[in-house]
Amino acid sequence: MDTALVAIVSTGAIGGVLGVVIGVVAKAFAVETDERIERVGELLPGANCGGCGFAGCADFAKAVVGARALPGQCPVCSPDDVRNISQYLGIEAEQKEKRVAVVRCSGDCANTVRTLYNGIRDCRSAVVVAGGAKGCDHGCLGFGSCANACPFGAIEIRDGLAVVHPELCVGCENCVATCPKNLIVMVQASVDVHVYCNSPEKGAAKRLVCKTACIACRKCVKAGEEGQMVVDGFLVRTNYENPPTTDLVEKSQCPTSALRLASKHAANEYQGAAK
Amino acid sequence: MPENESSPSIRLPDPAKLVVSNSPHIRSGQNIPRIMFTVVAAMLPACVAGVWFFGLAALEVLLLCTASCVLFEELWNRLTQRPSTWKDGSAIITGILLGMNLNAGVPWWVCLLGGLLAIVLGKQLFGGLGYNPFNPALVARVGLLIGLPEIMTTWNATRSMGADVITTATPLGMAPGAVEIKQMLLGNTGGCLGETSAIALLAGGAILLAFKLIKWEVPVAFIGSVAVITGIAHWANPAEYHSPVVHVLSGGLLLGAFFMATDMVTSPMTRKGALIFGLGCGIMTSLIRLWGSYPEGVSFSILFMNALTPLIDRMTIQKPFGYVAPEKGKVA
Amino acid sequence: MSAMKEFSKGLWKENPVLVLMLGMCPTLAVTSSATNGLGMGVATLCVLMCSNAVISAIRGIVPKKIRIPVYIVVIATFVTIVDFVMQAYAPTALYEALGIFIPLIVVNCIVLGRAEAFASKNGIGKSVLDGLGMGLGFTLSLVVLGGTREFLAGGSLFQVKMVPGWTTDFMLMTSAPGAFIILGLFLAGMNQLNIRKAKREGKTYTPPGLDCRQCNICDLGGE
Amino acid sequence: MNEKPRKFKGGVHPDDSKALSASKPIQDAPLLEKYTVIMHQNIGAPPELVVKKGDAVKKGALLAKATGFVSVPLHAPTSGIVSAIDKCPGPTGLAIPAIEITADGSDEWGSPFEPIADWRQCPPAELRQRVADAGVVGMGGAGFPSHVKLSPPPGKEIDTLILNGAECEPYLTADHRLMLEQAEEVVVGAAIIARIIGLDTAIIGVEDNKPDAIAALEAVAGRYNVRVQALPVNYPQGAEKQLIYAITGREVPVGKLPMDVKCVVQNVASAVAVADAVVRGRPSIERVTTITGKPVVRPGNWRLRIGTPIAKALELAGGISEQPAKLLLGGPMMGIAQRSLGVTVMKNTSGILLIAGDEVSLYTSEPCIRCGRCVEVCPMSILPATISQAVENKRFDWAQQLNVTACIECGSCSYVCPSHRPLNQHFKWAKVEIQSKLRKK
Repeated sequence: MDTALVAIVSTGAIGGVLGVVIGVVAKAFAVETDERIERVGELLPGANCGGCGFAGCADFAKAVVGARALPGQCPVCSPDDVRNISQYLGIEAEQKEKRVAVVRCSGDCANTVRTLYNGIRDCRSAVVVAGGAKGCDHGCLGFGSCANACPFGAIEIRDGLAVVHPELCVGCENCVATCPKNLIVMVQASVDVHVYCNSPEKGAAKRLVCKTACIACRKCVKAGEEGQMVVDGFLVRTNYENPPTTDLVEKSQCPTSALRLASKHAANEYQGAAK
Repeated sequence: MPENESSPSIRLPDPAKLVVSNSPHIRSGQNIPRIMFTVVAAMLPACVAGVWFFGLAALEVLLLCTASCVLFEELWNRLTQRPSTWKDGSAIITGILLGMNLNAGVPWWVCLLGGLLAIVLGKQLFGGLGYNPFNPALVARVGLLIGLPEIMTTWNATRSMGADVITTATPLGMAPGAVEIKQMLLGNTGGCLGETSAIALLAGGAILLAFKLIKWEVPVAFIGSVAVITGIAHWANPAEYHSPVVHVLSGGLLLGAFFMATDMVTSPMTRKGALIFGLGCGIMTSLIRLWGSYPEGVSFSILFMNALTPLIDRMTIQKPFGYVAPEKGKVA
Repeated sequence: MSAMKEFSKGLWKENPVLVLMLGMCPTLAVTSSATNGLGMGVATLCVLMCSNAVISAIRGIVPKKIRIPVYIVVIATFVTIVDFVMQAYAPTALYEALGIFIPLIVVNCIVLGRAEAFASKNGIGKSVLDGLGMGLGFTLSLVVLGGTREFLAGGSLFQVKMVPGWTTDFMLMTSAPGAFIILGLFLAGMNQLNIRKAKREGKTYTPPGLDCRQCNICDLGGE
Repeated sequence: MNEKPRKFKGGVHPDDSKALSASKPIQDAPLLEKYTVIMHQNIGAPPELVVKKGDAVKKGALLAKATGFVSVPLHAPTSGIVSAIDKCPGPTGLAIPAIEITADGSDEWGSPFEPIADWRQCPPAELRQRVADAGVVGMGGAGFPSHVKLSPPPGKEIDTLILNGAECEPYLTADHRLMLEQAEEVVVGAAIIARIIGLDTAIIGVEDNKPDAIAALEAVAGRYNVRVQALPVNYPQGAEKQLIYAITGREVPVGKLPMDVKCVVQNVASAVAVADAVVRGRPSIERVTTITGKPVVRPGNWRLRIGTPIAKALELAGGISEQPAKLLLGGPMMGIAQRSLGVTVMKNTSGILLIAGDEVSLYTSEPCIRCGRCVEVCPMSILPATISQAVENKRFDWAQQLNVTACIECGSCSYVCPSHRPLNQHFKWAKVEIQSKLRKK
């Protein structure tokens, strides 16, 4: 039984000595870490979309723990997430409304004049050539720069038009800056009525190139309550401070169907709606 | 305020049919198939020489290899639902090159296996034409050499060696002094079916150079450095080492230097890079031939330099016209 | 989670070799034949089960700071035992073929990884099942890889000739490059299957631990 | 021709197709009913409108005045009424503001300034002011205001004036005809510009595929102490930096201007415009434009007024015999493809080119096979293939490191690419992205 004895004694001795070493090292090189950062990081969605303005979720967690940012600044967090984080850190949970992206154009291939284009299939590159080869200088080119920038797959390119799916959009704003035509705006998710046109040209000029442009006929302005739809040059826009209800679309009988419900637009219910 | 009305007799363009695209609006007319089929034409002399010296077996190997490469290219494209690409000619080149790199007497399934290795392993797995880091034909050759060393190192005798001689050695495998230079120039020696005839290979190389399909730096640096290094070795010990003439004319050196090291996809883009590439190939080949365990090192050295190509490309980024070095302490 | 799930996840969903990509060193080195793969797999399986059981049992008393040395000691003990057992009872050819890779199970990522990620957080029963599942997954992968290489090299399986006329060995498959090629093809196939499956279910597939959204190294994002 | 020109690195030799219009003398276009003068015709700030709808204007009257140093005024192409101020399709395809003039048919001159007959005695500052007032821009392509080039900042010494008569773009023959038919004006213009920048000599660089133009220029050049330099045919010989190198051997540093190597380059058409402004007292309201291409019935060279709609210009040339695939403003290598016939002739419209379908089918881009042809032909010695791959992967920072900003967009790389890759568009895109990143900082 010598072997067993030697094994036990030697293993025990080495273990004892190394244990002392580990103890000393642990004391000497002890690092203070704030475990709250890790915990907050776990509570965050981990999308790393950068929508909060920080370099990823870990950086944001650090900022939240260091009271440099509020949990609600995360565009992806659900209200529940925000409440959990706030509860964990013992801070007041602020009210936060979900914001989603809207692409202000309804000119898909069927409804617009387009020129034959041969080149790189990317909006930011296509604008270098003939402004993007769409009849309307201000419309969506449909090459999908925004869809590629979306980490959540919330933008679909359908028949040459970028369409946001509001239920998938978390409001990270990654798409906003990529659009060379500045068509994408962030609005409250609760508002469903939008004017899907952003061309400042005259109505007649717009009608030449697009069947679904807003021609500023003001039917919607009259159909809604005072101040719900505002006129901006040759364009009508939703007043997001005082948004109209969803029945406005039905009531106003928009002649070009530029006035749309985001939910129905996403579901492709306006196909061929233009007269 | 577009003015589109015009007098009826004069016809004007229909704007709806105009194409917009970025400049330039004219092209030189060059395209990939044209390049590839010119290369095929340049390989023909060596192939004809191979068939002349090794008989119809050589033709069979060449055709089988080409067919198998085209077959696997098409199969892969079908499998991965990509557009068919065999018509661009690159698979045909790979097939012919592979055939030229085989002994005329290899069994049919070796050709098939070579096609699989070349097209699937050497090219398509990396993303197809333009993305492969290694020369596909060489991947197949080396794969076969490692996998089937006996088959790959048995050499058919040429027809003129007599009916009773079935196999022979390559000049590199013979003792120095036993080699006939004239037969090597013609191609009447043992070896892979496409690599023996120096004259035919030089003719093909001349075609490639004339059509500006290869950079002269690669073959010149490759062959030159082999000649110099083996020359020094031969001068130091003529009994052990072949003369540089034998080294240059034997094995796959000419084939490799003109047809494989110059492969556009896997060699550097700049002329300086091409020079470094050729030198590297030459040095590696000489080292393997003189002191390595294989008698032949052309394929290994080209594959090795293929791996270094991205690095060489990085190293040889040229300065633009009117380049001024950034001032010190200032970040460019 | 049911016991069945603990056991079966190692076989496919979290297969240590083909999905988690752990234990690459023995995988590449010993899979020149199905027999070698089986031997290596079974040895690892034994170590994995035993060490998982013991580590799970002592998980409450080991201080967090010295858990790694303790795990290593436990694992090393079982590896030594397995080494002795194999030396005594396994065919000599097999033992010699596996060589250094048996002692090296001590630092096999699968064993240490399961100890750290699973056994130290779960009960003994679950841990043993996990070890069994992972070990079987590992064994299966090695046998399949080894079998494929053996078959492609000479048309045989477990040293039995399957294709009678196959006389010339294709040595590329039994050499190191062959290991990489076949492993790579298996990984590609595995990913392809999972991607297809995810697509059918309307999801995007990301291998566990390789979710692009968790990492900001490249700016590709998304898929 | 006493010095041998240097050959710049790279370049291509496309089929020049100049025979279509090279032998056609310049014809004066008849007066049209309407002209649409695009407001912004120069690089730099757009001019400010000084007329309103309904105003009657004389030919040559000021329509819009310059709004800064890098800006040029616009003048009426004929006498008539300002009938509309609206948007019109611009050369880039986007609609931009334009002034529509309805001609009254009398075409009566009302030039805002007098001829300076004795320009040899006139102080250079006054001549420079005249060039600015006449609205002369670089008529070869970019439309850079000429007077800016002729005003080197203090401390910058200029020792060489080069007139660019290379006309290296295929198809275009406007400068060729101009040099042949108006050699005297070209040379006078050169002498005036030389006087403005304080030199007494100038060099006119002409590609040697125009021997008749060289002979015509040489016949008069001696009298004005101007030298004619024949240049080898090599596209882009007419690019500023390549031209300076060919004639003087100096390399313009990346990101710098010709004046940094003591050179000023002016297009020959701009020189004629300068001569017109000074000697005849006429503002820049017309230019010689080549209307050509295989689908054109009668290709030729016309003197068109600024504001002539493209459709009307094509009618002059007899219309088309077949539907073209592309309508270009400028030459085939650097011209801009148009998608409407409503665009009008601008000061830098050197050509109206129709490209037939067989010359330009819809290319699909294939993967780069790294053949290196683009590297061989790049006159700026950058690495088009590598940069293009960087851009394809949206690595604009890397593209910047590879000096994409040095690219002069001559299109030689795309011309030779056997994979038909959109190299030039990649570079333009990269430049836009790099610019917008700089602006953000």
